[in-house]
Amino acid sequence: MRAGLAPLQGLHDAMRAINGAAVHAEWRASLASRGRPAPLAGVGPLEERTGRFRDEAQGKAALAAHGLRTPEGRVVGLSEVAAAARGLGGLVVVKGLHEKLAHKTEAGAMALGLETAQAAQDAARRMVGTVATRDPSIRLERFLVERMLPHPVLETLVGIQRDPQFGLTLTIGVGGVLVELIGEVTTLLLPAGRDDIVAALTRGALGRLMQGYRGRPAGDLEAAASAVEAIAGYAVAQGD
Amino acid sequence: MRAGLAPLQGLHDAMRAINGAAVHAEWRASLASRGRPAPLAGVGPLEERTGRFRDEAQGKAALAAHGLRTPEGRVVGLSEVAAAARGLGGLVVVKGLHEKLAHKTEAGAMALGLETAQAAQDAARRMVGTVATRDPSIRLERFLVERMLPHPVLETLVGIQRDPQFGLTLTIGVGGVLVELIGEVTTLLLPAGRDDIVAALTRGALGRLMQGYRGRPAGDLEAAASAVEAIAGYAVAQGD
Amino acid sequence: FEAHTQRYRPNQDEILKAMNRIFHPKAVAVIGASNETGKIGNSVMKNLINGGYKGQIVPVHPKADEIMGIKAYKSIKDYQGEVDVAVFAVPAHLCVAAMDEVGQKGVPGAVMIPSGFAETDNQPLQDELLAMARKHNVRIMGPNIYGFYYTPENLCATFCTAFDVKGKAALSSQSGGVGMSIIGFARSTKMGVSAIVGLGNKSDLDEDDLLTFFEQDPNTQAIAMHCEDLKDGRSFAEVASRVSKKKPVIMLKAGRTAYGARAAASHTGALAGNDKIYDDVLKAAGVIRAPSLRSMLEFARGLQVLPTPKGENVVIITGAGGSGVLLSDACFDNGLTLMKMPEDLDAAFRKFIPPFGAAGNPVDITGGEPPKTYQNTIRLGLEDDRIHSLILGYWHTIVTPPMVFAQLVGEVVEEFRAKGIDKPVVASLVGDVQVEEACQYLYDRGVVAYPYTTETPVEVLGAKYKWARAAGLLGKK
Amino acid sequence: FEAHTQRYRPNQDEILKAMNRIFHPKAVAVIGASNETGKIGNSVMKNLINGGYKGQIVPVHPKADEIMGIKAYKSIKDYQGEVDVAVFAVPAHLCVAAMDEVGQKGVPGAVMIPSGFAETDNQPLQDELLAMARKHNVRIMGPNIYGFYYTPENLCATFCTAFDVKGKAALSSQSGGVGMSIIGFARSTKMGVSAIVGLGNKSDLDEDDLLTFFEQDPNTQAIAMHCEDLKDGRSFAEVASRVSKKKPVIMLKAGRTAYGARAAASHTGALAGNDKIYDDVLKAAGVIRAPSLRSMLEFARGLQVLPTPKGENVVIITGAGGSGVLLSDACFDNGLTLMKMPEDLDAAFRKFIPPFGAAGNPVDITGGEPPKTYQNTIRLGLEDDRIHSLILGYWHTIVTPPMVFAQLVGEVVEEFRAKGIDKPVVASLVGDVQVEEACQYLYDRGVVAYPYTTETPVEVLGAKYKWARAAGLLGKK
Ligand SMILES: CC(C)(COP(=O)(O)OP(=O)(O)OC[C@H]1O[C@@H](n2cnc3c(N)ncnc32)[C@H](O)[C@@H]1OP(=O)(O)O)[C@@H](O)C(=O)NCCC(=O)NCCS
Ligand SMILES: CC(C)(COP(=O)(O)OP(=O)(O)OC[C@H]1O[C@@H](n2cnc3c(N)ncnc32)[C@H](O)[C@@H]1OP(=O)(O)O)[C@@H](O)C(=O)NCCC(=O)NCCS
Ligand SMILES: Nc1ncnc2c1ncn2[C@@H]1O[C@H](COP(=O)(O)OP(=O)(O)O)[C@@H](O)[C@H]1O
Ligand SMILES: Nc1ncnc2c1ncn2[C@@H]1O[C@H](COP(=O)(O)OP(=O)(O)O)[C@@H](O)[C@H]1O
Ligand SMILES: [Ca+2]
Ligand SMILES: [Ca+2]
Ligand code: NA
Repeated sequence: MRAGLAPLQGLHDAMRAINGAAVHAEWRASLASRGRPAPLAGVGPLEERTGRFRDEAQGKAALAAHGLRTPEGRVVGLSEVAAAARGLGGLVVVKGLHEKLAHKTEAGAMALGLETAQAAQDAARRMVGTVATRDPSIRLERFLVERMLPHPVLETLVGIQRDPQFGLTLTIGVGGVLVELIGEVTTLLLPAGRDDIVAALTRGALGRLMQGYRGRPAGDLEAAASAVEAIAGYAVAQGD
Repeated sequence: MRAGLAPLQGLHDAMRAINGAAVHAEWRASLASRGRPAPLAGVGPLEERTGRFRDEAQGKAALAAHGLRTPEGRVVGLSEVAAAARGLGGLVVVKGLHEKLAHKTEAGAMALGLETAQAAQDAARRMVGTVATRDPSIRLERFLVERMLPHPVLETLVGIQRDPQFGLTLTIGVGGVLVELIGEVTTLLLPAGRDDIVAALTRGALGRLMQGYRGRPAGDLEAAASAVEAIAGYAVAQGD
Repeated sequence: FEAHTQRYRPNQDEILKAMNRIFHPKAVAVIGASNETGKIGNSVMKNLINGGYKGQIVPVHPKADEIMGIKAYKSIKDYQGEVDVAVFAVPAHLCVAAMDEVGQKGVPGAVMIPSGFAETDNQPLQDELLAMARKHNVRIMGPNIYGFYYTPENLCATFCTAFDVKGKAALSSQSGGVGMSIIGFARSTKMGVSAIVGLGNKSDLDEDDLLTFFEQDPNTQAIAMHCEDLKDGRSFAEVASRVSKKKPVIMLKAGRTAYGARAAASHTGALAGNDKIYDDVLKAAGVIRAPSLRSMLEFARGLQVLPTPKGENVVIITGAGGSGVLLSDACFDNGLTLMKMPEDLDAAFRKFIPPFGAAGNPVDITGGEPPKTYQNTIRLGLEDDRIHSLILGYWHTIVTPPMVFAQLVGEVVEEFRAKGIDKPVVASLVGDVQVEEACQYLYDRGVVAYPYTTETPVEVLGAKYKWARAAGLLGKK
Repeated sequence: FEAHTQRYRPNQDEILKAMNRIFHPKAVAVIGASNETGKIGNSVMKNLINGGYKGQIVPVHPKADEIMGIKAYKSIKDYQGEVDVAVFAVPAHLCVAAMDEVGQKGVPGAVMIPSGFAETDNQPLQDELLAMARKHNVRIMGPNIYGFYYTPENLCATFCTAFDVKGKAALSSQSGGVGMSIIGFARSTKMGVSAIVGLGNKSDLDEDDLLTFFEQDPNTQAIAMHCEDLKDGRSFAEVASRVSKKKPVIMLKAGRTAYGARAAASHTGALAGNDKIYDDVLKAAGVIRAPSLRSMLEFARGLQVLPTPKGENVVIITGAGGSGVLLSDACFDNGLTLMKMPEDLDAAFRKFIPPFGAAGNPVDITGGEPPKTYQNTIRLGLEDDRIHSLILGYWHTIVTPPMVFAQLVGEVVEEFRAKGIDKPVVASLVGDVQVEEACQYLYDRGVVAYPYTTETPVEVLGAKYKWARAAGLLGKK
């Protein structure tokens, strides 16, 4: 039984969960290969218990204070997407942000590998249409423009949940689109020690992937553990 | 327990199994998305029980007679790789073929998405070195140059095994690098009816992927079933 | 597409002809019958006689004129009438010569109790024995077996103790130890048995031959088999696919795991094989796998008494709310569907239970209720034809003691059976030791009931459903 | 990081102080003691008296001067001495007022048998009761429970029958039905019990409080708990992590599945919760999950008699090769390591068994062997310190009958215990009904033995290993 594990959501949604507005939330952390820093895929605006939005800079600062590395990026309106892309330089990613969008990829609110400012701007514009076609109640107004990260060695699911019996918990497992099919996660009570986090990262399917499964490069376990610790630390700091 | 399921091998090896030289063999069939034909990733030279090699054209003809579609390609010596690539035109794939190479990808004997004849030739040359560095007893002399197929919707494991208790069997499951992690396969006795093949393709994780899992395009079930039937038919025809 | 080993495989008619003579013999010879207590040839004679076998017993002995008061023969060939089965109780080295005589006599079946063949690494002797049997067209059970029982003929062709609890389950085992558990368990629980058969080294007769016989045996309604390997998986799959459409076929496959497979190889040389393939093939053939020895026994005991359900809707009626939760977990684990209670039915149940009792499914009648509440709700469960099976959770109280519960359930079930309504009813009884007697009482009346467990009754019901589904009796789930 | 519901949670010392008075009371009051047979207040009195409780019994009744020959009081406050626990047997609506008096008297614990609170949707009355208890610092067991047993004090503070099989397992249940199974099973199997506790609605005292008491209770060596929800998962995890280092903690978590969770919600309003989280948290806390009611009972019965293994090396010694295969499968299923037999040890075993008996592991001594062979091989298994646990597979024969086997095993195990060598020994006995008596004989002597099953003894051993590993007693596996 994998009851209660909601489908993947962006960091955007995860932040809301940490801040107490939702019970379930998970997000993916893309763990770097050995030796490289641990980048995190996706960071969005943070919402507080009050309902007031934090801006992206604040969100990042909060996570950075807990040691988490996130891709550089900015949250902007539709007309500012090109400028934001130009500011970042190189390949970028554009994500449409909206309350109702739990799954950006599925909703068509995700564009990866955009080479020029113009391409970013076009993608954002198209996104407004695509998303609206599927759900006319959604009108995209905010976009996260982010530096495109190299393809991750290994996507890891890192989830924070507030359980009625156990309080704040941390869930770790294989991430990516196949997560539900592999369906192997470990839940720890927060706060959790680094040992327990490392144990969860090296167990079962995730552990085999982390070691470098079938000739793939190995994951950087220490970097991964630090990223998870940072997220957990942030959650604990925000939690009651 | 997933005992006895050997790691993925190319069609090359599968043919040897069908021909009786090996007990275990599996290969991957990449199933097309709805409406497109069902291409098969990888086809190599076929070896008969006698140890005599069939050439690739013969192998393909045999499979084609059972209705299987395979990517166009040729088996050539090192000096002929560029010419073969030029002959096919467009993007090509180069695979190093050798008795001892069960896992070409892991061995460095696989180069995908080569744009020019020169790139194909260079890849083949580099491959000889890479493979030899890892195992000095292997000297690559034959190369399969194939048309590069679009990324498949869904890789499916299709295996033929000769079981001491049950004779010739057909195994169907999720393919691709995560196959062992998902680890869900169905075994049928051969000959098997199309109904049973369809049931195996629509069961569990594979079935969910086939339906179009998490917003991915759906697989073409009928094309997939036909491809599997073709392989099974070939195996039955070859089997005792 | 033959499997590795080429085995002797006559057509189904020939198998049946031989099997019918072996299981319904007019005369049974005992090769090595003995007057000496403690000897196996003596135990076989005693069991044939004391078991109440009505046919002719033909003791064969080199010297004796009489064994246990029955005329003995120097050679089986000296006996004038036809012999249908010969039970061997002479040492291995004498078996080939004796088989020659048995064959010449035209006996269609030999029950080979002796050990000293393949299991003691003497494969050549077993090959020789088989060759001799094939020469005369004798089918061999064993060697290295305890023999077999067939209760409809009061036939105890074994050296174990006589056994007489008649019923509808036929069981077989590859190993003698498992056979002994079947006998002990059957006696202890009063499980009804039609046959218990030892297959041992399976030099010839094996599971598929037994299936061919039990398929058409009116005395057998459920078949349970313990095996370490299938000598010919393909024949088995073929026959089992056919038979399982008519009667539940249960298999305990030993050597499922890496450890077990290794032990099987060193024990009988069995090639336990790839369990994943066994699993898929057995499933495709409609065979129910028993996860353990105990569950094989419980399935054999329970499936023969339960009627076939007419649909997927299962309802739990429980006096103990806690049992209701555990029974619900067990339903989930065993792939059973807890019926979504229609509103009118919910209201109908609620009329019988205290206001704080939980309706829905489980129907929680609460702990302190009198017999009437059990009676009313169970009656409703049997009456309403949207409900296909009942699971009862009884809780021992002074108000409704165990035997009172058992009697009322027995009565209600009987009453509906008389009206032609026969649904599977299983029960979990929690309480003090008196619940044990109540369970036996219920089992004797076709209600599968267990004390101190919520899992087992549901597991048995789950097995019945698995079979019914695979046999196509329930439509698609 | 607190869980949702804020529960009363004194510190461990305070918990212990109250619990020690409740479980070792110098005086027990019965609120609603009655002379009328059949009434719960009468049953409680009988059980206290007949159970052999040596302390003071204080019946409280509005009118009677004496109940069952013991001086009764109009109010608990009229009794002069200190009272340690008050058992309530008055209807729910009288409980709050009675609790006020009990509180004023300074009684630290109340056993609330009455139902009519949260489980009948009367949460407000339960809240009132709890508030009154908190006001006077009374800890509440229940309400809606059968009471509790604590055998070291001969204390049967329950309306069920008196119970006296002393032993080392403490069990608790959230539901009365499960409690009744514990009592019936314990009596039927002679399972040794230190305590059986009903937790019911768990308005106050719950699993973590019990753990805090049993942790330091010298009479308890294994703890088994049935629960539908943990009211405070975090406290439980914290206490269980500590206690499980010292004593096995077993949990049957009901409401594991979607069906079960729904039933739990409608039964007690229990929020059964996300089972995956329970699973991970319990594992991390070193708690052994029992997959079924029966296995919870068997683990409680078995774990208390088995010594702690000193390492992972398990050896199977079997008379039945077929049992050896099934026992091997069971080892695999239960995460046990079949020792790779060192050559010298293999040779040593081979000396005792027939040439065709399979050495290696299982050691297959073959079926027809005399007691001496069992004796020699078991002795070797206990002697060699590379072997840490033994699994025996007995096969019923005339040569070595069940009780002969049981006695020889009992003797050998005793002999080694006297020498300070105490390894876990479990046994599967297959054979005719006499094996049942042999199993009881063995169990009484610390050998975990079962008839007609190869799985259960190995499951129990597996549970012991799971505990020992989690408690860090075996090093890394
Ligand atoms: C079959 C077995 C029991 C015979 O052992 P035994 O009884 O000691 O053998 P004996 O040599 O005494 O022969 C048995 C009887 O047959 C008689 N006999 C000898 N040759 C004979 C022949 N050709 N025809 C008929 N009877 C013959 C013997 O005289 C003897 O009778 P007696 O007691 O009156 O002298 C023994 O060899 C064996 O295999 N035991 C293991 C059985 C087992 O465990 N099977 C698997 C169970 S799951
Ligand atoms: C607790 C319960 C058994 C009481 O029912 P009851 O015995 O019918 O109650 P009564 O009203 O007769 O009261 C019991 C006795 O207490 C006496 N009593 C009444 N008020 C009293 C008080 N304030 N103090 C002490 N005794 C009092 C009564 O006079 C009676 O004694 P009597 O038999 O001599 O007249 C019942 O309310 C109940 O809850 N039953 C279900 C219990 C259950 O199933 N629990 C869960 C099990 S898992
Ligand atoms: N900055 C980035 N660089 C590279 N890949 C990214 C980036 N952001 C997202 N992705 C890819 O897109 C996937 C989905 O991103 P996410 O923010 O979780 O959106 P969704 O709402 O669709 O789950 C990530 O798992 C990652 O594979
Ligand atoms: N012609 C092709 N076009 C596109 N992708 C291919 C082609 N051939 C192989 N691949 C990719 O490479 C993978 C491995 O191919 P395969 O021949 O099975 O080699 P290996 O020996 O490494 O298993 C395939 O599953 C597929 O994803
Ligand atoms: Ca056969
Ligand atoms: Ca508590
Ligand atoms: Na062995």
